[in-house]
Amino acid sequence: MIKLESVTKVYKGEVLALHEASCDIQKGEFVFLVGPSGSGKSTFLRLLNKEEDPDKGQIFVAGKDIGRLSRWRVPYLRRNIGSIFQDFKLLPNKTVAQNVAFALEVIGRPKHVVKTQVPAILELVGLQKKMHNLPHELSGGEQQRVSIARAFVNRPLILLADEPTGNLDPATSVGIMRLLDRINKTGTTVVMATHDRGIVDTMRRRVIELDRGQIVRDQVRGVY
Amino acid sequence: MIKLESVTKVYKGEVLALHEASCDIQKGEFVFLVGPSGSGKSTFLRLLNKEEDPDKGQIFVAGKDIGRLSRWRVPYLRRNIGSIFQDFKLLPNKTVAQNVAFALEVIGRPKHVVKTQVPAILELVGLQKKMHNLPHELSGGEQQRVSIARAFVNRPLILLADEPTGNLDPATSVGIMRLLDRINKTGTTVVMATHDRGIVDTMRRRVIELDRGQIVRDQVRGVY
Amino acid sequence: MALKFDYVIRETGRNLRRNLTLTVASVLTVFVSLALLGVALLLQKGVSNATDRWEDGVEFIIFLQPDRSTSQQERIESMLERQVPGAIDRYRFVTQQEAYEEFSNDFFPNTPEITDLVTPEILPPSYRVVPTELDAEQVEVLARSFEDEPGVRRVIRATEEIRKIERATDVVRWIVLVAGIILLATGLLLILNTIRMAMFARRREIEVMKLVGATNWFILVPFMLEGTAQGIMGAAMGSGAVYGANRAFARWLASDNVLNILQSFAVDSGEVWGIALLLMGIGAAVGAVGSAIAAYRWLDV
Amino acid sequence: MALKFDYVIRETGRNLRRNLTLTVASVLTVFVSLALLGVALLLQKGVSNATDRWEDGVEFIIFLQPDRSTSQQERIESMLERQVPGAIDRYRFVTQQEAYEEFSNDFFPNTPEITDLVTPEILPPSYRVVPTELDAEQVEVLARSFEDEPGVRRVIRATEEIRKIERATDVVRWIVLVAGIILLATGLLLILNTIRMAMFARRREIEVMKLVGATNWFILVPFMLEGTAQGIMGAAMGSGAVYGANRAFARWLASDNVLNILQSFAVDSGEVWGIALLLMGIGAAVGAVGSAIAAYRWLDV
Ligand SMILES: Nc1ncnc2c1ncn2[C@@H]1O[C@H](COP(=O)(O)OP(=O)(O)OP(=O)(O)O)[C@@H](O)[C@H]1O
Ligand SMILES: Nc1ncnc2c1ncn2[C@@H]1O[C@H](COP(=O)(O)OP(=O)(O)OP(=O)(O)O)[C@@H](O)[C@H]1O
Ligand SMILES: [Mg+2]
Ligand SMILES: [Mg+2]
Repeated sequence: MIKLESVTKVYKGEVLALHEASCDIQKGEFVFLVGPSGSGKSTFLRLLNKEEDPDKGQIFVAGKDIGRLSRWRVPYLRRNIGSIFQDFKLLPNKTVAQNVAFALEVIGRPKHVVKTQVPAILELVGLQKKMHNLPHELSGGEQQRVSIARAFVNRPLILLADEPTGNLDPATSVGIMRLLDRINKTGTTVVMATHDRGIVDTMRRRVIELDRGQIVRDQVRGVY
Repeated sequence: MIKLESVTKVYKGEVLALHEASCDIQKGEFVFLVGPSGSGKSTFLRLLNKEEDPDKGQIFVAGKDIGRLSRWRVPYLRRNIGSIFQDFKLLPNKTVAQNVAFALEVIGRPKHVVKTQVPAILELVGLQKKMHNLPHELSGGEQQRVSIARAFVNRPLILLADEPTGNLDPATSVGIMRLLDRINKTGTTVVMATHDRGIVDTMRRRVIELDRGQIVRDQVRGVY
Repeated sequence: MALKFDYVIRETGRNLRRNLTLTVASVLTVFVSLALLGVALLLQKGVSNATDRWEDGVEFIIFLQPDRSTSQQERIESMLERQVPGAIDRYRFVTQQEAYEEFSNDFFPNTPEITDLVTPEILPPSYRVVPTELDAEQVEVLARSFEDEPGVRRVIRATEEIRKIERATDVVRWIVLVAGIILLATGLLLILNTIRMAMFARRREIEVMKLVGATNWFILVPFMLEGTAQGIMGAAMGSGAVYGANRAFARWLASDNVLNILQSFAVDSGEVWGIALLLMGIGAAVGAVGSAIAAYRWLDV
Repeated sequence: MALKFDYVIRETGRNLRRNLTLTVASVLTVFVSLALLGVALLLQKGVSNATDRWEDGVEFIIFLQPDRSTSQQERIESMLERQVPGAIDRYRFVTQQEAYEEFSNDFFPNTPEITDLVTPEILPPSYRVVPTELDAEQVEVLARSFEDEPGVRRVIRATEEIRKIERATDVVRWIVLVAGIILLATGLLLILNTIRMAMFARRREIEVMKLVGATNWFILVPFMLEGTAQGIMGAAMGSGAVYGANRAFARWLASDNVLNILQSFAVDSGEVWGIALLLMGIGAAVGAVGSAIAAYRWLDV
């Protein structure tokens, strides 16, 4: 499903964010991306989304070399990928429901689908009461859950999650991890960057560890 | 140093973010604020900063009733309080060094002080190499450390920290907690909202637990 | 597709309302600039109408001696006749009586103490000649050929006077036109900036749209419609102003006999409609192009 | 304090540069609007200069009979004398020779075939009378009192003609003035919007400034300076344009004898400097006030 072949990413010609990284993630896998702050986890995820382009190496997503993708095909790539961003990236002028609905409108889903899907997913993340609030009226953890709902809502093939529990208390985190697990069980490939030792150690899934841009560990049932 | 007397905060007339909260924090104390997502931790901190005003009750900071503070005195209150925000609140057009320097310029510190203090504090949080980068060129954890440096730099009486380790890996978190501890030992009162069970359990300091806006626990040497 | 249409209209309306002050500012600027441009065009039309009339009028006058002989006059007339339709378009003989009427009615309608002094007998009869070519030099050559004819008292050329008036109106027209164009450029710049600022303020929104898989057109169309709507609103107001100005001007000219030489400046309403349509087109184009340029910056995937 | 000054200058400069297109748009708009306002003021000055001259001139003329007796003329003169300095400001006797010169030089400089017909003898002598009051009705009463005097041929009033010309220029002046004011309002709105958008784009920055303890003035001053600088730049360009326009106009009038009646419209450079200063003041005020209003929104602590 996802394949990196000696991918290197250098910012501004000096910051080596990713160095000769290679790995192969199968359809339906659940992968934790761990490593210290600044080790390149977010960069790894941004490359899969074509938010950034690698300086060297090739990246395949769903069998396609995304380096060769023409500009106008990029939106269609992204429709297959749900992203939970480290800084949420919610639209500040839209309510919680509108934010989630937007991800469906963009890909042209009919109105009745939007009307039923959105409340359902918001209930799943426990935000049915905050549906008509604006993002700035939410607590940090609530915003994070909106961004999770938005990434889920159109049932993507791949889910990229950048510290989805960074702002959540342990109890809510467990709930979110259960949800991710369930999504994963329906066949969605999940790649999740995290600092949460507890979660990684409990789930015992594949762990890829980064250190200063290099993959230093790739363990099938790993711990933090 | 900080005293709340049955403080209530209601958002939009319906969301009870804080309910009849009372507590008394002495000079030099180190207090953890814990509780599930949406329980009112950030609201608690925002009230101390006069970012929000309570709907009921009184708040004293450094012996003064801040509800009675005239508008133009508010900046001077804030100069005694360093804040680490959950969403960092860095200035996007200023470099790391400028962001930190700004907190000193605002309060009229002379140039030579700025010139020596800024690199010193950046070294303390391990960002001397990123001094001339803009915030969007930093990883999540690096941005968090910039916001910590900015809150420290003018040696405030009180330090309010809203999940300062939310985006940090365990190793860096420990470093930051050591730093906060050192700051606290110089006499600065520290109030820190956190979800990190490990940190709370290791440090064994005073813990105030919030649940749906109410203080449900106030323990002198508590755990999460 | 139905949904998409919905979405586009909803977004455009929302954006226009959200940036109300900014929308008002853009619309007003387009309004003012297009109104000025319209006035410039109107003036140009007016001047060309007016000069058309003058060009139809007398280009030079051959005054005859009161004591000319009939044969002298016939000779002059045959000289004129020979050049029709060559150098001369047409000519007309003005008798002493006609000259007197013109003198007292057209030149000094309110000052009988001057006209009283003049009798038909002392005013010379004349030929009013309209040359085919309006080129000053050719008219000069033609006029001079009559100068030394016996029986001719004097030949005067209106050419120079007309050229001067034309030059004067030319200058005014240019001033208004240049002001209109500067303002239009300002208007374009402003629409462009309004849209750019709107997009800048919403750059995170656009970024997010791109990240959740929106195509460029999906993002762009509401912004372009917004710009076009602003342009059209401004242009409509501008056209209205131009129409109103022309009406008011025409009525004022009609009610006042001071400046009746300007009567011919009034432009008929068909021409005004043409100008209005042109303005609407320019407004819409300026709006759409401005927003497209502004949007382009934020859209390299 | 030294540091603060540093800071303010640095921030202002940075902001102006960062929003270059926006700055250019604002400056251009202020420029155009103030240039128009300047032209309006210039025109007003010009018209008042010109009417001053006319008002100094002849207000009514008493033409005498060529065959009047000396006693009749003396009676008329004593009637005039009696009313100085009451209803009449001053008066002047124009002899037949003077009248002839005026006729041939001022009225028909290029058409000798008309002036040739007139000799000093047939032109009547006259009194040119300047009344103290310019009110049309009072002048009318005064003029009529001479009408039936023996020896008076006719009294003509220039009043009505002057009033008409005044009205015509009034209309033009009003049009330009209104256009200038509309544009100025647009300019104000635009500066206000530029600053507001600038602050909107930087609202997080302002929020952060407030949260780290910056006082309102510390935040506000750079924005206000930015607005003022834009206003002044625009005004300087506008003043330059007005000055240039006046120079060009004056030179053009001097070089051309078609519209020499407009000669008196030229405004001397002292007055132009006054207008330029006024424009600079307006520009600065508009900039400062606009930015203050815009900034106010973001500053309730
Ligand atoms: N746009 C950019 N320009 C320059 N350097 C960048 C940019 N984005 C990231 N970097 C640098 O690249 C390195 C890797 O960043 P990345 O965001 O991938 O780290 P991370 O593993 O996600 O860290 P964290 O856990 O703190 O979020 C960091 O040193 C960061 O400063
Ligand atoms: N401006 C606002 N308008 C309306 N409701 C708000 C606003 N700010 C916060 N709330 C609500 O108040 C409650 C408490 O929010 P607060 O941010 O204090 O929670 P928190 O304890 O910091 O949570 P987290 O751990 O997720 O950051 C939440 O339910 C939130 O939705
Ligand atoms: Mg990251
Ligand atoms: Mg919070």
